[in-house]
Order: sequence, then structure tokens, then C-alpha cells
Amino acid sequence: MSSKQNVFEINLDLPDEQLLELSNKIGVGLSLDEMKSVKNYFKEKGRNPTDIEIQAIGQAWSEHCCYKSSKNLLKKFIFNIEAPQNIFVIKEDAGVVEFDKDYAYVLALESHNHPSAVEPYGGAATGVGGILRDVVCMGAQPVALIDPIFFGPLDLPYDQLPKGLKHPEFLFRGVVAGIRDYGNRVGIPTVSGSVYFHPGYTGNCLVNVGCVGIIKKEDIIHSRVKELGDIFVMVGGRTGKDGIHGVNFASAELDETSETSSRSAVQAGDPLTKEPLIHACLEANAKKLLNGMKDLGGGGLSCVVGEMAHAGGFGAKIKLEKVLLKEKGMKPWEIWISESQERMMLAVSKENLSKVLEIFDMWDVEAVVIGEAIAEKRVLVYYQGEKIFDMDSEFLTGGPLYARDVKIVKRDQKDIQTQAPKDTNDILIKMLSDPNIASKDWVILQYDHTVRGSTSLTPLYGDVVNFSPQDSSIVKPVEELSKGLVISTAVNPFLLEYDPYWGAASAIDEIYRNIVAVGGRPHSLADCLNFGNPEKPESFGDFYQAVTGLNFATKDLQISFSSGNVSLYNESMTGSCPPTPTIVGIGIIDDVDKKITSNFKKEGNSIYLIGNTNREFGGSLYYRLLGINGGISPKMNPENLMNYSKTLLSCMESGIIVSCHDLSEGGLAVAIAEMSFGSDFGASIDLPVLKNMRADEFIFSESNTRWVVEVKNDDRFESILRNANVPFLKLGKVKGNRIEMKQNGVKIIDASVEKLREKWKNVIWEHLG
Amino acid sequence: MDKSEIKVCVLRIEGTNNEEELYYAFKRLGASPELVHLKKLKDIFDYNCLMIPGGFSTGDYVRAGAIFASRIRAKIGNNLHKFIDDGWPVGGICNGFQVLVELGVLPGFTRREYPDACLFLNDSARFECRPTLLKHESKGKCVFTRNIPKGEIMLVPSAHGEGKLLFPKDKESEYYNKLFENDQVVFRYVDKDGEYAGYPWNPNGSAYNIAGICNEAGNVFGMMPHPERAFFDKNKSGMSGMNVFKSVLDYIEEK
Amino acid sequence: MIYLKVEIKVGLKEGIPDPEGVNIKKSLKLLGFENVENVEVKKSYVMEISGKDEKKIREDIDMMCKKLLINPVIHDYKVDMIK
Amino acid sequence: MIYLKVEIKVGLKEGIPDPEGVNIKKSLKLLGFENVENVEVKKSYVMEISGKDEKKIREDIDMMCKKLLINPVIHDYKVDMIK
Ligand SMILES: Nc1ncnc2c1ncn2[C@@H]1O[C@H](COP(=O)(O)OP(=O)(O)O)[C@@H](O)[C@H]1O
Ligand SMILES: [Mg+2]
Repeated sequence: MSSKQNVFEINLDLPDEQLLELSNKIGVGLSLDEMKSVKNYFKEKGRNPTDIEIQAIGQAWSEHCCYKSSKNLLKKFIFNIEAPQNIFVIKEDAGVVEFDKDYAYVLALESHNHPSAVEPYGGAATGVGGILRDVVCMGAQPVALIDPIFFGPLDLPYDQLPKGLKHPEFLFRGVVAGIRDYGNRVGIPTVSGSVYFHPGYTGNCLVNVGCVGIIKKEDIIHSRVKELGDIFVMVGGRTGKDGIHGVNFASAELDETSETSSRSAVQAGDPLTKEPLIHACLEANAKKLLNGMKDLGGGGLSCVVGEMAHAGGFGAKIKLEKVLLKEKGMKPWEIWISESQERMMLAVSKENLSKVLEIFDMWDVEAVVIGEAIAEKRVLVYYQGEKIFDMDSEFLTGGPLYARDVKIVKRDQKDIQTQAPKDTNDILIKMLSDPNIASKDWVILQYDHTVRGSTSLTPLYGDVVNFSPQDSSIVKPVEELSKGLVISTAVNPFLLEYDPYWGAASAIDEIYRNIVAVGGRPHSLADCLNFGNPEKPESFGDFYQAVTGLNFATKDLQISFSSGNVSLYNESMTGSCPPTPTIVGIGIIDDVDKKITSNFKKEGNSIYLIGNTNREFGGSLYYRLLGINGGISPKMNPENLMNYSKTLLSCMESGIIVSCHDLSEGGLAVAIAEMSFGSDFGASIDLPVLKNMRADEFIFSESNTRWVVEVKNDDRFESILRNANVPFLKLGKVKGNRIEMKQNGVKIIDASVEKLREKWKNVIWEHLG
Repeated sequence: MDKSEIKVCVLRIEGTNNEEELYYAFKRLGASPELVHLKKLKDIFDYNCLMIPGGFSTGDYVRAGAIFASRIRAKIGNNLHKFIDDGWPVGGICNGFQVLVELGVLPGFTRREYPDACLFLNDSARFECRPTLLKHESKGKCVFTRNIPKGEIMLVPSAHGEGKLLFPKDKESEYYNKLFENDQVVFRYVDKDGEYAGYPWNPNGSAYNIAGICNEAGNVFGMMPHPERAFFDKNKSGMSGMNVFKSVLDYIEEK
Repeated sequence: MIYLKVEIKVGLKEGIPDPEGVNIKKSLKLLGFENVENVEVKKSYVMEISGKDEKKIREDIDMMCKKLLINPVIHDYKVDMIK
Repeated sequence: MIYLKVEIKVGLKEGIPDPEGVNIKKSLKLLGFENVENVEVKKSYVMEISGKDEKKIREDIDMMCKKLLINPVIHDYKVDMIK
């Protein structure tokens, strides 16, 4: 093969330690064993690889692209959960699940952690851009964006910030601005998300982004070549030096030098190219002019060409000089693996080519033919007439798989007796002003969550300027249907840090609760598994426990994971991030006008607690505030979860329940306070006297599978719940404008809604202005 | 003219992104809206109404609405003025309102090549997506709100970063006086009691809480909040964004 | 035909309050920079432009500003020739 | 104690993509300004700042940039003392 045209032969005939050195030097991130199998492959062929070939292997075999550490466990615990509503899940960039007889929805969830830690604005923006492409490349119209984000403490003193890291506040501002500017400009509403602060994220902020799309079933398109001779048309933005080695960067720990050494991994999003690109791709697809479509994400052209050809049972022949470039002087290998944004690849048959090009021209989006599908299952790349790349797609796309060592760290859990607090009221106020509980309106109101005019329930909702946080958002995606998609996010890193197995199970419980709380039937899930270095057995042990916990909680719920993502190596000099399996859940509501919201509706209505409250304080906010590390972590029982949910939904359907909120961090007390914030009503609560629990424990416990509901017809409600064997407790009434909680006539909480709301509302603002 | 014959041009370019909701607002009422890319617009007189949707036309990179306005001026400049003079309705919502101001057709006191007003960065210096209450103030001149009783209060979502109406410093009092005298103030932000109130009821800091205005003739209209996102009466308040679209269709029907 | 690199500086007219500047000042104070006052934010466009002569190029720039880059209600602008 | 008026000019580092500049160039061309190339957008912060001496003020400005105004991975900045 040629060594002209800026393509160089890479000599692999080297001793082991030099092989590894070589891998580092050229930035492909391959381990010694991997380098050796590459060496053997080329030995058999009787030649050395070119730089572009070995770079392509580095991309395809990265953790990010081939899931080499996690795949075995995912197959065993995540992929094999099934659900009848699934149409097409796990296999491609996004999952496809039935919405109604004619429509399907598409769900995708990804992480963009490392890029955001280095350049928060661009990293987060391109995260949004990437997830949109994943949904568009199934042929679907994006209808909602989701953004769970995680940072170190906002008040971290600067002198405690390790060198080379950016301050959590800087990252937080940048990430939110990036999501805002990109999401708002492309005109897709950001309707759901979460914000967490935890010291474990100081060196490893997490930026997860999800997207939901809607598609007519007949328009679903796959990420593959369909017929021999299909033409590869590359559309959208130009290719530049930005984002080179992004996937390798995503698959390594961050260190002091990441800031400077990773500059080439910095990407910039261009929503103005993306917006017409989406229109053009969807228009071409709806007109049935496309045979296949895939987005260019991690690994760039190198991954896309091989995977599209391989999935269709073909090979590909590419003329690399046809690729439109942003800048002169790019080397062929750089073109091949660049991760520049806003690009898509289409497979088009010859007879449709001119029509496709016409559509892109109308939208002023660049489109060029760069190659075609061939019968031989090889990827051939030519550059100005010379062959510079020749590999079989089987080898290229068949990365290694590892069974990493798992070490389960035993966590002793014992119930602990504590002293009754002097001032329970004060504890509630502290809880509401904890940044993890406090209002996130600083973030949420910067995102356009009503664009497209189809948002039926916004993340914050109440009486115009005062809001209650809602458990899920609702989007009505099809003009002719009153059906809606219920969208929610869950994960509590404190529970996972305390107990990865039950913490993961609790995330499933919470997502289910959140969907049911607004009147939705849980329907499908996506997971983004953010963990530390898998080569460290304790860290991979956390991963193991979390996925087994997810499996336990989900396998009998008749919903499954339709899409997901694994992000490992979230580790820096401050250690690993807490185990963070972010869950996004989708539910269905048949009539969006029947949604239930969390803000109190009417004075005099009764307030009930559904579900059992136990002494479960492991990882709880209450113990955190008391400075206690101990207690039993919240458990969950999938059967109860299903049964309680079904019963609640039927009460909602018949109009007996007028508002509902699930209990999560801070338990009952926080939930009731939040319900009062979006209205002008308080609550008067009589707490039960329990044998094994004090009143303060009862109102702050974080036991799973519980909701607070506001009820219109007590008798009917109670009889339905009794018949269904659902535990409930009548707590009191919606009343006045104070929150009062009494036990045996003794007040333990007594505060005006106004004052509590103030505390809850101002915390984040006081930090960020 | 029969409703179904009314052709509404919903103009789009890259970055406009409320055009579908706007399209459906007219479609649901039985009119014949069309999504038209500026590049493909042949003759504005093929239509009975021009609507400029919200969004981030061309990314808002220079200034909200500026690039879209320049491109409209370059493409249909004089015809747009003729279209307006002939009494055909022209409406802009959010970014569309910004475009009409940049085009100089709102408030339209002077007919020059450059704007006589500006929709400037919100006082909070942030993009704000929140529900707003609007009080209808027009005495009947604005053809987009004739079906809405004066004094009616509507709940309509706002979502913008640049919505504060500003006039040239030296013309300020003259222009505000004119606006009120000419019945050009159409919507103002109010609180739950219907009073003109400050932030966050008024999300951008506009003087006199102005949320929407029309030209002197009443046929060019712009507002920052999004009636197309509140088309249905979700809150059972008796009033919904639909009335804006219904009003203008009734006007065209009678014209 | 000549080529010039120019910088078009756009700022707010006297008397137009600058919410972005106010906001940045507030954030700086929260970060402990008590010693900062009167923050203004300006934008500038740096570009290469060609034309018959400097006069023609100046005219083009004025047109560009008038047609697109500024709104005379709030903005002032200033052109610097860099080379 | 001295008072200074400073301008902090922020631009993108060489090689960092600039979608804003690219899109503005595209718009200018569409409006008929074919003679424009390489549009870059810069931002500057003009502020008054006080401190013990110029050295301390410089340090404060560097911290301000680091904490809020710029990201050293993608941005360059330059400080001009206006008076
Ligand atoms: N970063 C964010 N972006 C968009 N929506 C968010 C974000 N953070 C929180 N939300 C929304 O705010 C509401 C309340 O969030 P949260 O208090 O975390 O709820 P919960 O405790 O029930 O999980 C939810 O609807 C959630 O989707
Ligand atoms: Mg919840």
C-alpha cells in the first residue's frame, strides 16, 4: 500500500513494551493484548497496517464503541428483559417502541461526560446534538429532550479544587448554557432532567442527555445498507479536526493534563446546521427515498461506514477525498476518524440519488457522494486514486470482549437508633435548602420546554409564577391523537453509593412512581450507566451490583430497557464518581387532559399516604444532615409496585385523585411541602403514633413505593384501596397557608408555605445569581 | 371568502421552529395554511395572510430576528409594504415579532429602511420560559384580536431571551404616547389580580408591561408570548390562544 | 482590488442599560470580586473584506451594519482597520 | 488603592470551530456581501476595577477570567488597560 498522500505505514514488528508505547504515542488507546491481536491480524496478511487502519481499529475497539467491559453483563442482566410493546430495541442507535397502532416512539440516552468536563458549553451542546441524531437516524421527529446532570458541590472552596479540574460552578453554568443554547435553537423542548450535587462528581461531572422521538411505523429506517450498489451520501456539517480521538478520550480517566492534551477532543455544536439537517433527513425519509441512515457520532466515518455495511451484509468502497472539509491539510486518518458534529450518512439507491440531493439543496445543507456498497465484506478506502485502507469488516467491528474482575465490597447495614431532634421544623428547612432538593428553576426556566406546542405538563407547574416540581412531564406527540408520552428521570447517587444493588432497584421504583404520579402507565426505560474504571475490581463490582439490581427490579414489570449507554472511566484524581445508573422512563397516558399534577388543588380535600413506611435511612438525606453514615437502605418489591400503581391509576382514571406526588428524598415532609409550593394552600397533618418509629423518622424516611395523594371522595377511595390490598393512611387535609404536622396534638412542623417556598426557591440563585 | 380558501403563508428559514404549531393553529380552524421556505416564496400576493413564526431564525446569532428580517427585505421588500397597505394581515410571534420590528413595520411609525424600535435582552439577561398572564387592551383595532373582549385575561406561555420593547431614547415618550393614543397596545403582562406587575409576571421588563402591539392600521401585529402553544383551553378559563387565529381568519373572511 | 482585515465593534448607546453587564457584575461579586463596577459587554466582528479601495470597503461595512449588524435604536458601532 | 478601566477581550483559540462566525458569514453572503471572509466573533468585557496596585488587579482579572468569563481550553484573552 502507498505511503504517499500523507499515509504512513505503522511498523508493528516490535517487542511488547514498544507496542504499548506506540499505542499511547499515536493516541489509539489500545491495550497490549489488543495491539498484539492487531499485530497478528496484519502478520497473517503479510504486511503492516497504515496509520488510518490502526486509527480505525482504535476507534472501533474503544470501550465507548464496543462495550468491551460491560457487554457480557449487559447481555445477562439488561438486554434479555423483554416487553411485548417493543418493536426494535437495543440493536441500533435508539430503541423503537409501540405508541399506538400507527405510531412508534423512539428513545435514546447517552452520556457526554468527559467532553463536558473539559469544555462544558461545547461538550453539553454536542451531547444534545448527538442524541438528536440518534433519534433522527431512525427516521423519527424528535419531540423531547432530557438532561440529567451531576456536579461537585457548588460551594467547594477554590483552594480545595485539585489542579487541572474546573470548579463545579463553572461546569454547571457552562453545561446548562450549552444545553439551553443548543436545545432552544433546534426547537426541541427540554422537558425533563435532574440536577445532583455530590463531592464524587467534582472531578467527574456527568452530563447525560436523552431524546424521545415519534415516527409512523411505516417510516422506520435502519442504520444499514440495503442493496448492493447503495450509494453513501454524507450530509450536514463539514469534517474538521475537532473531536479527534473523542471516543478514546471518553474511555480513559481524566488527569491533570486533560485540559491541554485533549484540546482536539473539543467539539462545537452548530444548531443552525442541525435544524435544517433534521428537516432534510426526515423529508427524504418520509418520501421513501432512503435505504438506510446513520449518524456520525463516536468514531466518525470509520465507525459509520463499517457498521452500516456490515449490518447490511455488504462491504464498502469509499473515496475519502470526496469528503467536504472545514480546513486544509487534514491527513486521511484524521478525516476518517474525525468526530465533527452535525453529520449524517445516508444509503441511497442510484435512482433516488438526484431527488435526495435536491432536498438537501433546498435546505442549504451540503450533501456529497463518498462511496458505495460492494459485495465483498471489506471496507476499502481510496484517497486520490490510491488504496489506503483494506480490512474485513468482521475484524474491524468485532472488538474484544472482557470478563473483568468483580469485587463486591461488603456493606454492613444495621438499623441505628438516633436522638429525637430538638427542632424538627429546622430540619425540614435545611432539607428544602439542600441544593439537591432546592428548586431547579434556575436551570429549568432557561430551557424552552413548551416549543413545538405539544407539552401538556411542564416540569414545573402551578399557579403561573409559583411552581410545584412535577414527577414527570407530558408531551402530546401526534396532532390527531390525544395520547401522550410521559417522560421522567430517576437516580439517587446517595442511595447507590450506599448500596449499589438496592440503590439501582430504587431508581427503577422511583421512575415507575414518577410516571404513575401524573397518571401514566410505565411503558419503557433507558439507562445510562455512569461508573468508574472497570479495570478496578471494586469499581466494577459496583457496576455488577447495580446491573443485577436493575435486573431484579425490572424483570417482572413488563417493561424493558429499549436503549442505553455505558460510560466507564468516570474517574479523576478525586476518585471515581458515585455509581450512577441514570434511568429515563417513558409512560403512556391515553388522554393528556386527564393528567394529574402535584400541586394542591382545593382546601378541604383529604391527604393520604399510599404505601408502607419503614426505618430505611441508609443513604437518606435525613442521615446526611445528621452526619450519620449508617442505617438500612430502602428496599423495594416489584409486585407491590405494580399493584399499588395499578390501583392508583384506576383512582386517577375515575377522578377521585386530584393531585399526587411521589415520595423520594426527604420523604413525606418534603413531598407535602413541594405540593404546597405551586398553590396557595398548606396542609394540616395528623401523624400516626407508631411503635417502632418517632414522628421525625416517619416524615423523613425514604422508603420506596410511596405517594402522597389529594383525594376528593374519601369513602370510595378507601374502599378501592382496601379491596386491592394497598396500604394507606389518611393524614389530614389541604388547609390554610401553613404546613402543620402534629402527633398526639404536639406540633412538630409548623411553618408558612411562603417561608418554606422562599428557602426552597433561593438556594441555587444565591450561588449563581 | 370562504375559510377553507384562506391561504396563510407561514414563512420559515433555517432556525425558525414554531412553524408547525402555527400551521396547525390555522389548519384546526379550517383555513389553508402553507409552510413556505423564504427561498421558495414566489409572490406574497398568492396569500391572504403572512405569519412569521417563533424560534431562532438563523440562530439569532447577530441579534434576534435581524438576519431573517434582512433576508425578507431583500426578497420581498416593496411587496411586503404593498401587501400591508392593501390591508392584508401580517403577524409575528416571538421571534416573528422581533423580525417585524427589525423590518420596521412594527410599530411602523416611520417607513424607513431601518427599525424604529427594538426587542432587547430581558432585564434578567436570561432566556425565560414561563407561563404569563396577558390582558387584552385593544379597543378593537387589531385584526388579530377583534374576537377577544377588551380586558380579558389569558394564560399564554412565554419563551424568549429578548422581549423588552425599546424605543430610541429621544423618541421614547412620543412613541409610547402614540402607541396608546392610536390603540396600538394589544397585550400587556398582568398578575393574577389583573394588575400590571413586575418580574416575573412581566418576564422581560418591557415598559408599560407591553407584550404585543399592532401598527396604526391594525393589520400588522406582533406579540412575544405564544398563543399557538395555548391553542386549546387547557385551563378552562374560557379563553385560549385560538382566538388570535380565529380573529384574523374572521377578518379575512369579511374582507 | 485590496484586502483588509477589519474589526467592527458594536456597543450599546449611551443610556441603554446593559442587563448582561449587570448580570456579570453580579456573578463576579458572588465569586468574591467586590472590586468591580460598571461592567459593559461589547461584541465585535472581525472579518476579511475585499474591494476596489478603502472607501468602497468602508461603504460596504456601513451597509452591513445598517442592514444587519446593528439596530440603531440601541447600538453604536466603530470600525477599526487591522491591516 | 488605584482604579482602572480595563477591557478584557475574549476570542476563540486557533483551530477551535466557530459556528457563530461561520453562520454570520453565510448570512452576509446571502445578503450580497460576497466579499467577506473569515468572520470571527469576539466578546469584550469593559469594567472598572480597583485594587492595591496594577499587579494585584491583573491577578484579579486572571482569576475572574478563569472562574467565570473564559475557558482556557478554547478561549484566548487579552487585557487592555484603558486608563
Ligand atoms: N436539568 C433539568 N432539566 C429539565 N428538567 C429538570 C431538570 N432538573 C429537574 N427537572 C425537572 O424538574 C422536576 C422536578 O425534579 P426533581 O425535583 O428532581 O424531581 P424528583 O425528585 O421527583 O425526581 C421534574 O419534572 C424534572 O424532570
Ligand atoms: Mg419524584
